[in-house]
Amino acid sequence: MVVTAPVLAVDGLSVDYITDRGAVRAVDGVSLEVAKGEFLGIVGESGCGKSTLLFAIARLLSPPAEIAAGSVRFRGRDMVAMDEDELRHVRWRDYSVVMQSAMNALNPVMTIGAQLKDAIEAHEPASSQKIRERSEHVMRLVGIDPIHLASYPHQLSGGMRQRAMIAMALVFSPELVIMDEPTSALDVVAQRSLMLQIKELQRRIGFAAVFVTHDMSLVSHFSDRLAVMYAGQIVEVGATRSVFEDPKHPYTKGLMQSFPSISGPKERLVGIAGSPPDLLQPPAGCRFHPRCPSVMPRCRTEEPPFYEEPADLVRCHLYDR
Amino acid sequence: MSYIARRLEFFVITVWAALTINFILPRIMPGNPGQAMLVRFHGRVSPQTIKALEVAFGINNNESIFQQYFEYLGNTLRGDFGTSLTFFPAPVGDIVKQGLPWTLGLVGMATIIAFALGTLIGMLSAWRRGGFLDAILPPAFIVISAFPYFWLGLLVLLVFAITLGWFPLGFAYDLSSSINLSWDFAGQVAWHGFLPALTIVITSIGGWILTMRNTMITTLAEDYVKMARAKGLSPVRIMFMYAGRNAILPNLTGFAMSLGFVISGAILVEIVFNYPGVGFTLLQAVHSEDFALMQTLFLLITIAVLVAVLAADFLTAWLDPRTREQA
Amino acid sequence: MAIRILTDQAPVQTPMVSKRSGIAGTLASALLSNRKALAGAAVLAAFTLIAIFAPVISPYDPHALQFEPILGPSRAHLLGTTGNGQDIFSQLMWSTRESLLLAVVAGIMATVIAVVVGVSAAYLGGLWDHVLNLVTDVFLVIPTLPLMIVVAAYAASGGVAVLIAVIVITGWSYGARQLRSQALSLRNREFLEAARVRGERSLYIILFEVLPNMTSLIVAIFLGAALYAVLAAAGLQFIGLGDTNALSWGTMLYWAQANGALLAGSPLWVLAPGICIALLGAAFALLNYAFDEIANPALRPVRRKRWS
Amino acid sequence: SSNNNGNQPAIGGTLTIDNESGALWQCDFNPYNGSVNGQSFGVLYEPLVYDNLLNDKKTNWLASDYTWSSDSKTLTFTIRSGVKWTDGQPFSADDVVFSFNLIKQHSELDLQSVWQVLDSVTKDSSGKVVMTFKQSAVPNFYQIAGQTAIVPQHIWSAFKDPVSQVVKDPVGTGPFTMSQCTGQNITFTRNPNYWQTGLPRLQTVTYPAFLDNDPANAFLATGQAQWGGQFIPNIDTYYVARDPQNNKYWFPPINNINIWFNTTIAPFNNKAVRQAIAYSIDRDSVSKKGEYGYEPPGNQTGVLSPTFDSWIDKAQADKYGYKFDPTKAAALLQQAGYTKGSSGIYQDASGKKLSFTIIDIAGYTDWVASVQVIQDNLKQVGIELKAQNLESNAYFDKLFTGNFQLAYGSLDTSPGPTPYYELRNTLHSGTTAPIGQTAAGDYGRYKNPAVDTLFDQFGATTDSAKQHDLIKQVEAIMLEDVPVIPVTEGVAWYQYSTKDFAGWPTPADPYAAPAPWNLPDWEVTLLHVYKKS
Amino acid sequence: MNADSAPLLETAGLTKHFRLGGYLSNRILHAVDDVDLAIGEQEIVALVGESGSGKSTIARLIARVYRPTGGEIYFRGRPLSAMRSRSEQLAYRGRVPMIFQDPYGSLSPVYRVSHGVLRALKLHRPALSKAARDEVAAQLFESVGLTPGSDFLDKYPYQLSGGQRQRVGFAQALASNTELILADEPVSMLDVSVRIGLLNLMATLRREMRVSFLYITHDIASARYVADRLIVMYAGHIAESGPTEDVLAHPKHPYTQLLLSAVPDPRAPISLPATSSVAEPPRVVDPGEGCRFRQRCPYAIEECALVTPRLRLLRPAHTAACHVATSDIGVPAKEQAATSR
Ligand SMILES: Nc1ncnc2c1ncn2[C@@H]1O[C@H](COP(=O)(O)OP(=O)(O)OP(=O)(O)O)[C@@H](O)[C@H]1O
Ligand SMILES: Nc1ncnc2c1ncn2[C@@H]1O[C@H](COP(=O)(O)OP(=O)(O)OP(=O)(O)O)[C@@H](O)[C@H]1O
Ligand SMILES: [Mg+2]
Ligand SMILES: [Mg+2]
Repeated sequence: MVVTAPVLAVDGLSVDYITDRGAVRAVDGVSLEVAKGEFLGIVGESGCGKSTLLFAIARLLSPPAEIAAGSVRFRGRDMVAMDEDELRHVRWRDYSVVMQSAMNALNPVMTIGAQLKDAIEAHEPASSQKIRERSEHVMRLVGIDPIHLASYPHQLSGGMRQRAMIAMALVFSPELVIMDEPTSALDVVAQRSLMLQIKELQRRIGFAAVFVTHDMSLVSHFSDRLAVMYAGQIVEVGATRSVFEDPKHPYTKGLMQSFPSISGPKERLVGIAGSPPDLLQPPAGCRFHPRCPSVMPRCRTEEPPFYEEPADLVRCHLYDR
Repeated sequence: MSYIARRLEFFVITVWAALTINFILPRIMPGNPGQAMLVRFHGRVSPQTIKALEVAFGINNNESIFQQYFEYLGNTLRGDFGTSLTFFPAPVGDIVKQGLPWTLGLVGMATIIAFALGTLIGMLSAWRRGGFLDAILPPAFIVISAFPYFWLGLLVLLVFAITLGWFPLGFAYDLSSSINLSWDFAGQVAWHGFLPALTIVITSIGGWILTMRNTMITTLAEDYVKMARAKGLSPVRIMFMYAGRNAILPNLTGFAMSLGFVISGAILVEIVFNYPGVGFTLLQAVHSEDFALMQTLFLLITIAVLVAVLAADFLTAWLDPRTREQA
Repeated sequence: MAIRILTDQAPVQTPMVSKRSGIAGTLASALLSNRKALAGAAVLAAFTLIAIFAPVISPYDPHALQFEPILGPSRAHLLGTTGNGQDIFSQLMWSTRESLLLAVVAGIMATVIAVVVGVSAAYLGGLWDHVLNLVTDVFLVIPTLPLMIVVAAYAASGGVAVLIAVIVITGWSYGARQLRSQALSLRNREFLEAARVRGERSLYIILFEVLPNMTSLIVAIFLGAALYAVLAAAGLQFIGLGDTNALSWGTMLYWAQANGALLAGSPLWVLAPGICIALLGAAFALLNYAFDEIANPALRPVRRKRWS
Repeated sequence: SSNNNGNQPAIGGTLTIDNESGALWQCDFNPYNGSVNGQSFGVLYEPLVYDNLLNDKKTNWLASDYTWSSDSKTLTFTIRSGVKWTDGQPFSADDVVFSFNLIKQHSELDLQSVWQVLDSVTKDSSGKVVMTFKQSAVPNFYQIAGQTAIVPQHIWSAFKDPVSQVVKDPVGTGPFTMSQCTGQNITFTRNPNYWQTGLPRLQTVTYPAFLDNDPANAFLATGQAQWGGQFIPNIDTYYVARDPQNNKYWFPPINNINIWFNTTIAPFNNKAVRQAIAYSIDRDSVSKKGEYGYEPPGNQTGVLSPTFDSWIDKAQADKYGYKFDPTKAAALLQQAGYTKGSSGIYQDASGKKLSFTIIDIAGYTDWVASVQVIQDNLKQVGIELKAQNLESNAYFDKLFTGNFQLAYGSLDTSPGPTPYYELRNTLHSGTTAPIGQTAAGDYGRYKNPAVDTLFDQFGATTDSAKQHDLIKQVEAIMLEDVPVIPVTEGVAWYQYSTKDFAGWPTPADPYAAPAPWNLPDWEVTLLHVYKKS
Repeated sequence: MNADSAPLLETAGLTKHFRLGGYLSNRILHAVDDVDLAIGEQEIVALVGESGSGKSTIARLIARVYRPTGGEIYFRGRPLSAMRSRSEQLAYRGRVPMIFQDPYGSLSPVYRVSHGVLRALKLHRPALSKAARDEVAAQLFESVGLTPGSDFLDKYPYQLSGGQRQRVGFAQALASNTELILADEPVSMLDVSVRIGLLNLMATLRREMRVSFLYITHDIASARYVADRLIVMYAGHIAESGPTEDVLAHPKHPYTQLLLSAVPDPRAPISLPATSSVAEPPRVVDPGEGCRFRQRCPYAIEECALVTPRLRLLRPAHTAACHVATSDIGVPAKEQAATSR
């Protein structure tokens, strides 16, 4: 499916949280590939490990989380094997991160400009003139008056803060931008407008994006490919349209049955019975089996591999043909 | 700027409260300064003389309590602190001028050292969470912080001054010197101040360490620290500029407020080390019911702490744009 | 004097409540699983036992001037005798009573005032909050020892009660401030609003909804106040403000110091009560430290470290 | 005795005085200010006559001679010539007249209340200073000639308000000048033009301010100071043992520490009870256990021994034989109608127990311990005593106003060079005041016209034999009436090191009261002490 | 709304202002201004609008957590301000309980989950014995889908999942003599898969327990899913109000239109319009006269800055507060705009 060499190749990545009661495997054997310029959406419910996966890819986990297995190859180099010092040079210049809430992710006591400057200076010595120009450029790129380089985060509105974060992420034209629910702190109108802008910048600049959200409908219009996560695992990956139009995995199907729409016929939705599993003691076999409407005996014992379907990959024994 | 206005209000009210406590306390307590004087002079003065002095001091005059209060407020605001009974006729101001700088100097130096060191240790142990430093220093200093100041002072004095003779037994500088601005004199002051300061530092540092460590841990979990790592900043820069600086901010005012506690401890330390600060003078004033002296010392110590608090507030406001604009 | 630093960051803790044992059980089990807390609790328990059984286990009448003065340590007098010929070891055991009592009573009283002021400030809000908060800050900033000296000196004949009063007056504000900021962050928690909407009276809400959620902070404040009381009382007694005839470690130090014990050949007379004060103080400090960790899970020790 | 040996030691040396002052120095050298005169009276300003506190030996000082008129109402001083103020101005009779009239005008400065008895001080045509008295007041010679400093008129007349004048740069006639003063130390330097030629032999005297006993004691023990006036607990281990060759002490008694009876209330208005209590106290034990043996046991005559041994009527004292004697005490109590109750405590016919409260000062650790011993003693006899250890202000408040049953403590006025001074203040009804008002002496409100007369007669005579006789009559009253019980004798604390300095006062040569705080005796000591070569 | 039945609850000119910045400041935040709304028996009314538009404030006003600055609330025709005695107030509280947004914050972590239900029973149905209360509580738990109820009574909140906790919230609301439940974003913090279950529960309760809901949300799709009527708020004012389907199909207020266009709908074909207006919600501090949406409104006219628009009936049972919106009944909009000048 992947035509060119992928920018990012995640293989068998597992992450554990070491807790008092044992290790919680929050990400379990995830494999992914992101091609150049591709926009990959990752959706899944709260607590299924999306953020953990992202931070593992960006190598930003801190104790008690640790990468237990697998590799993350970014432009051919294994990031898991790198130490902090090596990582420092790759970071931001080659891939950058946009976090969920800019309110928390921007240092509240430094101006936006100073934080941009910090990022630039960490990677290449530049005159303050150069830095100014670069900063103003990216600010304009995301549609903020460069005057706000002198503003502190709290002086900006929520939407502007998110934009400023995106500006910061684009300061080196990275090949990959990792985004963890960058719009979920905003209300629908602002969310919509920011998404549009991200999409447009992605088209213009051509970076690949990994975009995480729990809002199915949000990614539906923006991502090229979609991965659905459940309990630390990816259960289905495929082209966005095809996942939406023809969900394969029973969980994905359930999700599609869970959100009402503002248009179309009004029908009764059922959602998915039961609640997500405790990752400390995940169910044996397929992790979804306790909630699955089409559960089969083998699901209880045998963990399904990825089965290849025409438009996507799905992790469900139903497709074992 | 309403933040600053609020802090100024606090300053004024605290000063007023200190003034009022000052005024009320001696007055609701039993005893009589004339007798206290008799006691203090221990036979060097005849009762007739005391009577004459009482008149000179204006003790036992017949003004109403409110008159006295407003007169007192007025005098204090004018900088007229009255005359000391114990050290008559020395104006209270002179007596205080003699001791207060030493107390503030000692406490100031010790606090700055303890603060700087404690903050650094707290920062490092949070940064290297679970590491060697983190496992040893915070608990150790917490235990030490439970040692009584004066008791530790006694031991330190016994070991380093009396037994080993490395440090002087007391005083702020060599007996034969007079106060002057020379390196030699500064050296004497440092040498004489070392043990008392050491006592204050090691017993107070635990608090700074713990507080800094705890806020630092909270700060390290903040997204902006993660973000700073993601940006590829150097660890030192992250530790100081992102985590450390932000972690100190909420503590600055608290640090300054704790000065009241430190000064309290320092007073005991002064007594142990025969340090010429205000500690003993205060005790003396209380024993001789020297209202004027007692009130002035108490007031000035309070103001000193308040000024520190205010300075910390301004510093916080300067370093933290959010406080400046808080509604 | 204990140093305490104030921060407004009193995180709203997640009061962990274990299966069926309720708050008390949870606190107990949390304590047992923390090494620092365990050490502190053990010391405290030991002192409590000594205090209770002092009449039984102390070898002599602590007041009686029945021996030769300034005896060195021996089998008969484990720590020697005082300048007036009293048995130091017996005095030490009996002194545990007053020192411990003072710490606990003053600690509890200061905590109660802190709770009342802190919680009312947060709960009443508005002008009340402003005023109470100001009062708290004033009491915080005013240097305590001078105030204590002044009060204690005038009321020295009042004995323990006055000492406790002085310590409580000067010691409540620290906790009040912490409690206020925690109560403030609790104030808008939805379960309180739920109680209000349900029709509960304010008093019920404060007593049964707000306070139980601050248990571990309240315990921590009590421990801090007790530590403060131990040290403050020792300081005051050491400079002779207090009933010098009563038996407590601070008073023992006072007498030892008055007799120049350190230099005059009976250092144990100074060391023993000092160590007891330090131990009791350390017990409270360690428990307090542990409660910080219980109240704020983020502070708990981490098991493994990876990134530097 | 101005010590003019032939082989004079060289001039030099720095002597450090070690005396807890309890406060930092105020650099104020006003000899008329009770709170600071300890740093100036003597070494800077001198009296007319030096009157030794320990033995009443008088040495002419700024006066070269004096005579009493026959009616003891006029005292004439011949002023020494050739004396110079330290600023070079000559000292004269005018300075003396000025000084006395200064403290007359400003009674706040009249620390010894000399103008209570003085009528006038003038210079006569021959240049002598003539003092006339309102009444005959021979004992007041001590205060007038021995305790009043003479200040230079040419400087002091310029002071607008001498009461509140801070004297920063003192000019006196004394053997030293003040060369430097800081809060923590005063340095005195030899006055080369001192009128006693060749004296002093010390070049410098430093006087550090000690806030508390402990640092002061440590200073002394480590040899950093040579002359102490300190209470040092366990002094043999603490001080002497550190240098047994050189570290010495001598504690001459200077006043009595009494049990005061409130004689206005029952049963202390009953002589038998007072006597019984006096027989119930083991003074030796109090001295040993309560006072470390430093303060010798007192005796019921009220005359200090050995200081004033020549005044004691031994025979009379032996007749009473006040010592710990429970049998005698019991007998006295039974005679007075008391019976022993079931609790072992005596009670009167109405069943009221002999159970009293005694007040003392909590801060005086030795007193508290002494009272504990007394409690123990009385309990053996069958009298219950409860101790109330008060903070000093509260204590003195009760003591002065007579608001107590029993009080432990000493007279709070200065002692004098004969037993007269202390006994008069203890017993003379003129010094007391009604209950509730502040008394200057006689805190027990003892009233005995006979004893008052004896003291008044003493004041009118300069005849030593008659004075001795009068005091013996007072002793008889002390022994029979027991108005107070002298339990121990307060001493002048005095430590000295002979390592580098010699010439110290000793029991063998008590040329001056030896503590640095004995004024103006410390001047005399500093004139005798010299640096060993 | 049924014209012939008096509404269950009605507000008239409801206004709530907050003083900002302590007791000395005089800056006033207009959280809710002049709101008229009505909720009928057994009706679900959805209140939508962006963050800070005053939705929760309305709920709190109705729940008597806040006192209104102005206006009145009528419950069954009786003004709330007339209820003075504690028993009367308690009775009202029993009839109009509230459900909160945060399933984590709305249960006290130190009590078992049954605490709130039992307290509510004790307060509002004092006749019940303790055993009876336990029994009723178990029944209530079952009625919201926590089966078996008796098992859940003894659990602590941390032992339940978010959806289960929110069900406990529903059980608490039903414990009294409930007639109207104020549900302030009751599902917004839950996962999609759980959310729909609770929305269904609301519908069931309305049907079976005959209660009404004021359903506050900013998820228009879920409002459409459960609500009969939709009220759109903007900056403290009601912007538009009408039957849900009608409002969605014929949005009259430009804000409603903007809102609808922003809601992503995966089932609709992709249409990416040009970047739309991103201005932030207005600070409603001392707002003054005029339409509060005018700065963001593409159709704003001069009048919008001068006159605060009032709600106008533009379609049957469908009102909007806009000077420019066209009416679909009677007078053509243009004429109406002209006449209103
Ligand atoms: N510090 C931690 N200790 C233990 N477990 C943790 C920790 N942090 C996260 N987890 C667990 O890891 C799992 C994945 O968490 P993660 O934050 O990656 O989820 P998420 O999919 O991003 O959820 P959300 O949509 O709420 O952001 C969760 O089940 C959580 O319970
Ligand atoms: N107690 C209060 N004190 C001061 N201002 C308040 C208070 N409660 C609410 N506000 C302000 O009133 C306005 C309306 O708030 P409200 O909570 O009603 O909005 P909302 O529509 O519920 O928003 P959200 O969707 O974020 O819950 C906001 O600007 C808010 O800041
Ligand atoms: Mg996440
Ligand atoms: Mg809301």
